[in-house]
Amino acid sequence: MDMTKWLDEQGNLLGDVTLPSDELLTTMYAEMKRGRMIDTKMFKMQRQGRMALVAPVSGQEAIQVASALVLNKEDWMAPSYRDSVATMLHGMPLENIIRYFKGYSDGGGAPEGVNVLPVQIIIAAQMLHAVGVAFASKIKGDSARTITFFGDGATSQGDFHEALNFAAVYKLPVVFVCQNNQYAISTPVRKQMNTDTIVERAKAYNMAYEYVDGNDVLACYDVMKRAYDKAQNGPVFVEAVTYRLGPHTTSDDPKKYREQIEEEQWQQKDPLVRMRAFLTARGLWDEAFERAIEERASAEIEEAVAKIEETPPPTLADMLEKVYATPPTLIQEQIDGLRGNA
Amino acid sequence: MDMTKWLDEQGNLLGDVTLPSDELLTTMYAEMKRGRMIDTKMFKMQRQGRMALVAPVSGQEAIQVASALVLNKEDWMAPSYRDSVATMLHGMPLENIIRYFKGYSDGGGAPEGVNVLPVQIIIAAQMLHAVGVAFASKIKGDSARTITFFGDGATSQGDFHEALNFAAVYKLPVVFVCQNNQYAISTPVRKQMNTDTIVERAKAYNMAYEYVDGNDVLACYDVMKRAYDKAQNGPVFVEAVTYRLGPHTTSDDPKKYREQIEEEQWQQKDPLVRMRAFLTARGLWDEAFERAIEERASAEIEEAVAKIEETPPPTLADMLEKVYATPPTLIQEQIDGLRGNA
Amino acid sequence: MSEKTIVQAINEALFQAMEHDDVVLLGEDVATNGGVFRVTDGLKEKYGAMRVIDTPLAESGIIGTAVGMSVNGLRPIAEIQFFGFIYEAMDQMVSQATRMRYRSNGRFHAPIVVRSPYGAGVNTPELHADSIEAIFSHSPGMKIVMPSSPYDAKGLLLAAIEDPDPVLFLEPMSIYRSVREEVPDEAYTVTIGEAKIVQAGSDATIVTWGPPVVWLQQVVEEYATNGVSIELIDLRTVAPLDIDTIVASVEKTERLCIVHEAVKTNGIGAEIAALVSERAIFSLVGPIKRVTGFDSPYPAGTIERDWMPNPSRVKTAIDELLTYE
Amino acid sequence: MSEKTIVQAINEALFQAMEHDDVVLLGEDVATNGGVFRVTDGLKEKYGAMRVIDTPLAESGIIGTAVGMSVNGLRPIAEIQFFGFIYEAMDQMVSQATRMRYRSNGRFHAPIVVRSPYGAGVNTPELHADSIEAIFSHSPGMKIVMPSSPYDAKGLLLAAIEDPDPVLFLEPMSIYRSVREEVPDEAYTVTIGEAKIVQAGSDATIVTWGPPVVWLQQVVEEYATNGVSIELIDLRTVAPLDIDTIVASVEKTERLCIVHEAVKTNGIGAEIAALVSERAIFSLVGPIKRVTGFDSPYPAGTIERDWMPNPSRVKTAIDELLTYE
Ligand SMILES: Cc1ncc(C[n+]2csc(CCOP(=O)(O)OP(=O)(O)O)c2C)c(N)n1
Ligand SMILES: Cc1ncc(C[n+]2csc(CCOP(=O)(O)OP(=O)(O)O)c2C)c(N)n1
Ligand SMILES: [Mg+2]
Ligand SMILES: [Mg+2]
Repeated sequence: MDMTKWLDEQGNLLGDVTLPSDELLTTMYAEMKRGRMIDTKMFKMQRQGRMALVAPVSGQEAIQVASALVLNKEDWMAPSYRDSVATMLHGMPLENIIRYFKGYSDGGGAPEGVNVLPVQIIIAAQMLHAVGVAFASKIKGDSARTITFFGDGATSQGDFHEALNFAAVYKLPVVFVCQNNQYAISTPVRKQMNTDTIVERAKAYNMAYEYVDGNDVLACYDVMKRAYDKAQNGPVFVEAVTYRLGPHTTSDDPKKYREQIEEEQWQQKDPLVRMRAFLTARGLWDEAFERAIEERASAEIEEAVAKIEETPPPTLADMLEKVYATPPTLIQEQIDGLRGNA
Repeated sequence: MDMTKWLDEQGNLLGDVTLPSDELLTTMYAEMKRGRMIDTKMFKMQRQGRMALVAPVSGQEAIQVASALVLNKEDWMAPSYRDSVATMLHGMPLENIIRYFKGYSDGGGAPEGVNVLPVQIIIAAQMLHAVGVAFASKIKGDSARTITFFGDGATSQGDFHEALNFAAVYKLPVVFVCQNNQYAISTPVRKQMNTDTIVERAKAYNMAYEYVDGNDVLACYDVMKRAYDKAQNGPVFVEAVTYRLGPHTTSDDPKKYREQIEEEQWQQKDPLVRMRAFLTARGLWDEAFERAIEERASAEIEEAVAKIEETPPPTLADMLEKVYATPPTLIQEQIDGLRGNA
Repeated sequence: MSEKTIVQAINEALFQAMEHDDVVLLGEDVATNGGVFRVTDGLKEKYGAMRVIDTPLAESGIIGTAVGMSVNGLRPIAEIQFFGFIYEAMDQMVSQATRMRYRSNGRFHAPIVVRSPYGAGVNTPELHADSIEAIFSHSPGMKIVMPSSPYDAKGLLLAAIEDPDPVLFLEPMSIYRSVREEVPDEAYTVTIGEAKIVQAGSDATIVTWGPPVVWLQQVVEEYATNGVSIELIDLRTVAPLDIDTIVASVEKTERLCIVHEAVKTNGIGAEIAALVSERAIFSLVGPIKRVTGFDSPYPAGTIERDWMPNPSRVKTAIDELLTYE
Repeated sequence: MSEKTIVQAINEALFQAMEHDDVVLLGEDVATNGGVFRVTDGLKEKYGAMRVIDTPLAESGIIGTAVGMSVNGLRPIAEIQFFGFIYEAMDQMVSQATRMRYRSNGRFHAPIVVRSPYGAGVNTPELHADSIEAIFSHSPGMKIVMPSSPYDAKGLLLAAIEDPDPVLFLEPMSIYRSVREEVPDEAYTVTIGEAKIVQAGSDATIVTWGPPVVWLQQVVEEYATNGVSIELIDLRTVAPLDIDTIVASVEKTERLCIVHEAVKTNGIGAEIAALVSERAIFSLVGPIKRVTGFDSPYPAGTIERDWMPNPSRVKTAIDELLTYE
């Protein structure tokens, strides 16, 4: 299987390609860096007891940034729990992400106009929602496309199969982005499936597909643009080969199942390092640029955290009010009890 | 996709092949004919109000007979509701089949030594049981193989995907036999999936596969023998292209969704007619042979029906005793109530 | 106004609902075939294959797709061919549809209707007749509607389609065609969540829903002939429960018998009994009776009539209740 | 004999069970990783990858495979990583494992054990903490075991593995490591289906299971200091219910409070209340109280403590019960 690659591990361009604008190139890097910083910060906050549980994105920024950059505002995103870099770039406020991982019950609510579904915990369930959202677009005749993210492990679930089949049968405008980060918690891809690549699966539905170096943001952008365009006429499957540099979540210890040497090899392929080398060679990166991104991201994080610390989490009564449009009698009694007006 | 075929629609041999023994050839025909007669009889009994609901096999006898003939006694079969020709040939008594479709709660119990799982109503659920049975064989180190039957519609279920993936990952001794009879109730294959053949699916798991004319019993036997042998080392997927000549069940009216011309075209491909022509040409069939099969089958059916009419169905109390190994207190109370010794 | 069966009433409701462009229908064999019970007959011909959709054979796919459609502005009506097959879609029902509203902090919701024929008595193979509504009543976020008459079926279905929350709409297949009554030809709604007092009475209360409503009317009449006045309540909606109507009745009659076609243990009868024993125990003069299915899977056709609640079991329970003062 | 946590007790039980060649273990991350809670740690190293099996990420696949294995003579122990993920395997649990015996007229049965950590209070993301045992109690054919102590956990797990019926074995993750007690080092069993009277009493009965057993002991002690004698029953098995122990207690104490971490509506508390109101209503001097979760999905971490039953809500209920004579 040929993998789409634009950069080698040193950040050198492979072959003859038409590059995006310098602005877009630096945006790609800046967004990856911003994602990395937010991720690192949330991880630290969790260790300090200020977050409930965090699923780190570090290492997977390239495909997420590229995916979000090809979308238009009206397009839809159906994420898993490890896609905050993508969802933020599509408009989900950082504040929501942090609130979600702090265990606040309101973190999942995208603002009006931001078409991001709430964080999905159940592996592959969001893929069917993406199918439904895309189906609605097709029925309504609007031109929005839907993108959904999932991991290598998700490919084993029944919902994965049903989603791909429905999308193929109805030729829906949906892009399935599989972030193959080599592991489902401790389970390596070779125990998850009997094939060398995941795109093999797409062929079984007669679906267009792309196979890309998920740590090469230029290749990811190229592939995602193509996938986005093709998706107008039917589903596209993208396998982005990447690696999660950190643990599965803040509760996980990868030493139980990964060799250190493997982790080091993948650190060499860090999408940020590679893109920075490329930009540097083209004169698009310097220390000042890096500082500027860092300062912006730090400020952004501090602002979000400050805002959150001012806004208490919803109470149980608040949450009970969100189960139905109008709480039925027995629930209203429970709400009244909590609000002290029973 | 090349389809394995031995006979043309007139029953002429295609190409140069080594034929099974005359005895086996006539057995194949005799078993198909027996299956057809039983099917027809059960259908009539349902129309007379003597059966609850029947799922006719007519048209699909070739692949079922071939599948059963390649098995050894210790091999396992995990059927759906439309596989009685195969299960009978593997040892399930005709009496059980009739009892099942009469709505008796004991029809599903194969005798000791007959490794046939009970009729499965939930589409594709039996495929996972087949995987588990085969996994147990592998763990125990015995050489039994497991065969499971399912339809074209079943390929859309999550369980189908999970079963194929598990079998491929663990290289289990299981043969997946898909009887592609063109419809899932009213839904034609082209609305069920976006591919021309179902074997495309097998490739997605890097699984061995066969694609066969399911109305050609010689080709089916050839393919099933090969599949059986290969299954020693890992799963094999077989797509048998066939057609159900009758309705989905006795409650269904195919006129709502099938053209008469299509039905007539498939009647031309009837596996019995074709095999009879082949045998006739080789001097292996005559009217006397046909009468003998018919008489044997009629006698067999009458005997089974008579026996059933002598043996009343299990009572509710009998059934309640079969839910747990030993009924818990609250169920025992219900049993006692029914037995009048409360 | 004209006489209609439940199947006809539902079919008519679907025709009327689909006049709204955002209503779509999906499921196995619902389009070309018009459904295995012909409940959706004619809809594809009128509204086209883009809005009346035959799906691949995958229940999780059906419900998950419906959830996604609803998030993007449609009002999908999904059919599960027989209720026993809902287990395949369990996560999409219970962890997805029900939770979209709170999970997205109110930004999205999933106003889907899941229609399914259910229930006992038509000699089907296993898993075609199970009454498993209680499983969903333990999963807040969904409403569960179970009409027992053509009038209610039409009005409640139209209400379900308008409802902003996911609604599980269960159609009693044993009386699909056997019950007929006058049903308005135009669209109307019946309020979800309100029980109906089918027969007012003062000596005992029977709470039930679905097909037993039909035969219990005869039981109640028999008692009336003998001077015993039984109140018969058809819940119509089993989640949320109309507990006020139940409690008011028990306060009046002092005797409660619950009748349902589901397995006894942890059926909705259990919750009703628990609520009454929490809220109105001092009104009761005797035990709370449940006349229900047995504690086994729904059985094969030859014994289903013994498994189901029936007039004689109900009378035994009522007669006992009447002995208490 | 030595002090063990619940995790240690279960791990030890698994080591001992696997001495039998027919016992195999399968699930997501159970082998190399030893389980996300390390409950299966060391087993793969000792018994090998053919008997301690990391599976692909597919719960229906796991349970369906286990059912098939059990039919072919093995005794599989399947892990569902967190109980909220069981919905994916709903059909295999409820329509397959539970029905293998009667469906095959006794020829086959499915002696699987499905282990899963469940329950409230450790600040997990959603669907990691739901207590949905009641869904399975409505589906006859399965036993449901929910130990609250290391001793019971080990003995009940070994009993579950020996049991000829499918057993759902739910492990209380909030007290996985916080409760310790002396546990025999050798193998032993605790009988499935028998409740345990943790504290005998005469003024009121509390029926509960799982983690509340731990903190309710303090509540009961407090009452004892004030001269009120509360009987505390740990069900340990919630299906089948040990109704005789409950009824005997209520006949003695005349007051019943049920405490559970599941959603209130149609929780197992409902069935207990219904059974008592059917069998022992004349013994009661007051309403049957249920102190439970609220009628919503299990909530996010910041509000889970308000959602769960707690000592203060239990005391309010008991205090009210004590006012009735
Ligand atoms: C249905 C379901 N089963 C199991 C889990 C527990 N779980 C959470 S993440 C995970 C691994 C997912 O792997 P993959 O799909 O590769 O995504 P990644 O975490 O690597 O991004 C598992 C098993 C779950 N959340 N949902
Ligand atoms: C999970 C589930 N969903 C739906 C059904 C209803 N149903 C019974 S048979 C059938 C069609 C099956 O088609 P296919 O797999 O092609 O097998 P065939 O009947 O053609 O042999 C359907 C939808 C069912 N039994 N189980
Ligand atoms: Mg992964
Ligand atoms: Mg078919």
